Amino acid sequence: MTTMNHKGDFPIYETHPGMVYLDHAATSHKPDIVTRRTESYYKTSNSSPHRGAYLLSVKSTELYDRGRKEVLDFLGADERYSTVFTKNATEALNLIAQTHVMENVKAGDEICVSIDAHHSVIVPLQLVAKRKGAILKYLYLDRTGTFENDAITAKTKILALPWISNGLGKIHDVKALLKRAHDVGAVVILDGAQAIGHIPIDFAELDVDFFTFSGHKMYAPQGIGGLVAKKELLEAMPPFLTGGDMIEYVTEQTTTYAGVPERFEAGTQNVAGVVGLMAAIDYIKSYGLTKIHEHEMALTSYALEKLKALPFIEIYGPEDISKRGALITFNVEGIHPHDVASLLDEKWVSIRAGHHCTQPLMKHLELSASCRVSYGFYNTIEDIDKFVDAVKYAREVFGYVDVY
Amino acid sequence: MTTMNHKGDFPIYETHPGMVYLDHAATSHKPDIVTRRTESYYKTSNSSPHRGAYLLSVKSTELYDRGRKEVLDFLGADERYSTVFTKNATEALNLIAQTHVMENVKAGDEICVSIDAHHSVIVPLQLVAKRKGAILKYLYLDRTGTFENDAITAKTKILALPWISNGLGKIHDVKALLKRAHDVGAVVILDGAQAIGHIPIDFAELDVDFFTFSGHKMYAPQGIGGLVAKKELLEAMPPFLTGGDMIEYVTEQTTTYAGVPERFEAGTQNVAGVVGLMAAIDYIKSYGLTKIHEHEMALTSYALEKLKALPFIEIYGPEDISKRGALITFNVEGIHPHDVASLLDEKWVSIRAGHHCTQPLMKHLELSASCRVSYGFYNTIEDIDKFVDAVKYAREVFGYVDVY
Amino acid sequence: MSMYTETIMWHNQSGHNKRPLEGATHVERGNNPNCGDDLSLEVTLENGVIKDAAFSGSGCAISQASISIMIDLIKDKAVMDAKKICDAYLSMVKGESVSEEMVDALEDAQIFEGLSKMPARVKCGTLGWHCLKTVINQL
Amino acid sequence: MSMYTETIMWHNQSGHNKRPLEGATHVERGNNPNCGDDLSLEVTLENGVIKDAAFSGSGCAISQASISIMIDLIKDKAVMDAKKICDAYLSMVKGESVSEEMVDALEDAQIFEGLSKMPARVKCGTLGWHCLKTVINQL
Ligand SMILES: Cc1ncc(COP(=O)(O)O)c(C=O)c1O
Ligand SMILES: Cc1ncc(COP(=O)(O)O)c(C=O)c1O
Repeated sequence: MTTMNHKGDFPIYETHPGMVYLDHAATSHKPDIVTRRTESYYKTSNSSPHRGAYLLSVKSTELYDRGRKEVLDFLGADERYSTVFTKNATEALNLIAQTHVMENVKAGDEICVSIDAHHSVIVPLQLVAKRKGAILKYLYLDRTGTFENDAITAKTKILALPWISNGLGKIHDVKALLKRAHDVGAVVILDGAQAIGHIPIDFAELDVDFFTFSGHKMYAPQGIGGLVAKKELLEAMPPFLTGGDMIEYVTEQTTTYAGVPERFEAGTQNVAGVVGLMAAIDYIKSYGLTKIHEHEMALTSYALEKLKALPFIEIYGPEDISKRGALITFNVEGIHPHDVASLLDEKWVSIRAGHHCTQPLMKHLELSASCRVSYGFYNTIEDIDKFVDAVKYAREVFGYVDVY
Repeated sequence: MTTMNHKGDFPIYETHPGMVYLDHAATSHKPDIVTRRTESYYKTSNSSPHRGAYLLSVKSTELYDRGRKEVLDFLGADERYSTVFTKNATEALNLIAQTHVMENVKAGDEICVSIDAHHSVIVPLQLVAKRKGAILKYLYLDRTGTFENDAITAKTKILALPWISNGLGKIHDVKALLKRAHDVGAVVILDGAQAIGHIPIDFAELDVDFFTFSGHKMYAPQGIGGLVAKKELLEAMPPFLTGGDMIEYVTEQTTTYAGVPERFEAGTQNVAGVVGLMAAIDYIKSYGLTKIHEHEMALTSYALEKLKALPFIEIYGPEDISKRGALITFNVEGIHPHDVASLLDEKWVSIRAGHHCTQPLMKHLELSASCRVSYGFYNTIEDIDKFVDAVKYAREVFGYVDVY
Repeated sequence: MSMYTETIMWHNQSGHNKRPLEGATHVERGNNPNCGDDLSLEVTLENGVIKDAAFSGSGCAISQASISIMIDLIKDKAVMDAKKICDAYLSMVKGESVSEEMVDALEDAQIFEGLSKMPARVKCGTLGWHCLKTVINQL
Repeated sequence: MSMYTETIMWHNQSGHNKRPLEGATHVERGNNPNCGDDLSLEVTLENGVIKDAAFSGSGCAISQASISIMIDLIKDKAVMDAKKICDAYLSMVKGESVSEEMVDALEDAQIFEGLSKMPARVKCGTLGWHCLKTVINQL
């Protein structure tokens, strides 16, 4: 059992020492180093990157470009890859759908999506499929996160899936799925939002096409995210948002565009966000992803043990704990998930209830909603204990007399 | 002459006391209150808005929604208007082009753009015009910022222009142009990026349709901006980016969307950015826009006087100083603007050189580039003096012997 | 303070208003995409008076208790009075000020005042009331 | 340290390499959208040797001095040697390490080393060199 406690790194626990925050999958808290470095950027180097000949602009440009490099290094991506910054994972996923998918998918082609994909994966692809007359197919999963069908065919042009499902906690066998898709000539959109900052990631072992992420879920500030993609894919893509900074020549009627990756970054970019993201990467590296993952696995295993001891809890996701990310979804018999969340909130335990932006998954699993606990490096065994106690309290309020 | 000095509000001047920063039109520095409140948000209220039933999420939701309201109040916009947050002005302008313009402009319709519009206005509209077969026309200006033609016709469906031109410094007669456009039934896209935070704005006196802005140019953090628009226009618009948080129901093949303004905000939003924006608004209000505008006018008038005394300077933009925003574009005889900027940088004077993201304007004015000084509330008369001295230094380096 | 008072738990569990309504003159269904609440309000109107009302469907405790308390309140009331109560309730949970008289008229429904501080739950606590409003507005 | 050394100002003003080149065998035009620099490099090649070179067009002092210094350097050199110099220069301004021997070969062009710290000006100082590279790569 893990006894690590890193709350001291996170100023929010000074403000709310009693808080049990278990909604890390929605967003993470920020270690001191992240807010301090961001503030320091504004105090020492603030300016508009790329455009100015003067010192501050040079500094901002350097920081911004270093950010691209550090993201690549963090993922083990070599010089075949490039980083494009966006405001969040959702923008990155829209970018891919509107450019690569829009350009490469024709009527009758198939886009294959894992049913546990986030709305931010599904909805942009729905729109492209509709516009192009392509067929949107799903890979179905059961409540344990096991695939039920194989929808990948010779017609599949795109496979999209979360590395770790935020509705089931399943860590997908990304290596096998990439290979399966590449074998039929499909390009893979890998939604890394729940994987980055949780498990060691090494592109060198894989053959990733597109990888998307949000900074705010990995200890970085809000408002920064991105995609890491093969340069050869990016180079073939038309621009997404257009305007300042991503152009080469603009005349009254026509425009030529900058190269990769600038072509995909319109307007003044969020350098402070990139600085915060680099600080978050440094924070993660200072402990190491192996250690972070071990800690989170220990929490998963402890929480599962505790929850399984309660007969009124139904747990979703894989049995095999090595296939689980840092989250558990479940339901409490007799209490609607939203009531569970509100009652836990009375005990200062913050969890998420609802569809977790995965309505098609919920529909497929015949669940109208579920509860989700999700955790990061700052969470402790005591947090899990308090959470379980709060669940028991919810049952009491609802008039149940439980014997454990 | 103004003797105000507010550098003390801006921590970056502690770090760089000798710096003369005159690139405010590209981006502004941040007063202490902005970075402090942002940091405090992360320390007290950080979480994902809109989704959670627990306290922090409630706080974040309240702050985010209060941000919408405060932006409206700041602009004097009543309940007919709504705020949509984006990452910068460029995203807001893309949003309008891809939704309202895309839906409302047919082949043969005319889109009329002021030639001094920013690339972020022009390029998205070019793409829509091309896709729809609409005609993109320009309102031309001379080097003093005077309109040369009247391209608005009965076929004009869209008029797009900057409130204050970032290439000429001209404050356009927005009231008259709105009326002119509305008389022919056109909808107006008003790019407020250089107006907000500089001049008093009161929607009550106007009949604004769409207004876009970037926070980072008005003392707020990077990564937040938005649009303020008539609700009736927003309600008729399809979504822009899609995914989490902007949906109502998602099924495997179809999606219905949330109402206004949520429909236009996909993915986890930047609450910290909104908090910083509110702090910036408070900062601006604490002095008042009338006072800020007066101070900036005093700087303009002083700088113009000094520059006009130098025979080797060519100044662009209106003669009438009441028609000038907080920036001056000019050229130094015999020295390319980029060399001017680099030489000024040697003297710690930061200015911008180039096309200022207004290539069509530059082409029309037959300028290959220009220098630009632009200022905010922190700039002083001494800054202008140092800037003028640095220009003289540049002439010396280039071997000119000037007699003043 | 907990939202989950005895009154709410009682309404949630009693189910006296959760039943089929024979001869209902109006039926209105309401959904809450966020949590999957899906309730139908059935109403029997006679000469401008709400003779009877009931609900069916599924939802969280807040949504079920809220619609049940509403039904107790509006039964045997004139439509115009039900409308006033409904408007007062919706104002209250938005955090707007409501006259003392109307607060009194809300009786048990007053306990939902705390919803104004729970943005994630407001939709639960207003689902039934929005159904009622739709029914009344259609008249 | 100022980029605007005497050497650079001299090249910028002398104009000895800014002239039409009669009988040029290769012409390559380069643009810098950011500042409007627009230069053309003209080269006369004979038996693998750069017999003569010159430029025309307009641009900032950095771009003009840089192409002018380049022309002085490559004149009468074998194409293979010019290529080595060109590669060394482009590496230097990117901040990459360059062998001592090649640094020496860069002669006056060494003063542009500082460009590696001026991202906004790198394109100015490499415009002429990219034209040269294109010419050589086409051979
Ligand atoms: C007039 C004008 N419009 C739009 C923009 C675009 O703003 P941003 O780059 O923050 O998107 C700018 C600044 O670059 C501007 O000066
Ligand atoms: C698996 C997954 N993908 C994508 C997203 C979207 O991220 P964001 O809301 O930051 O754009 C999320 C989180 O909401 C997620 O959990």
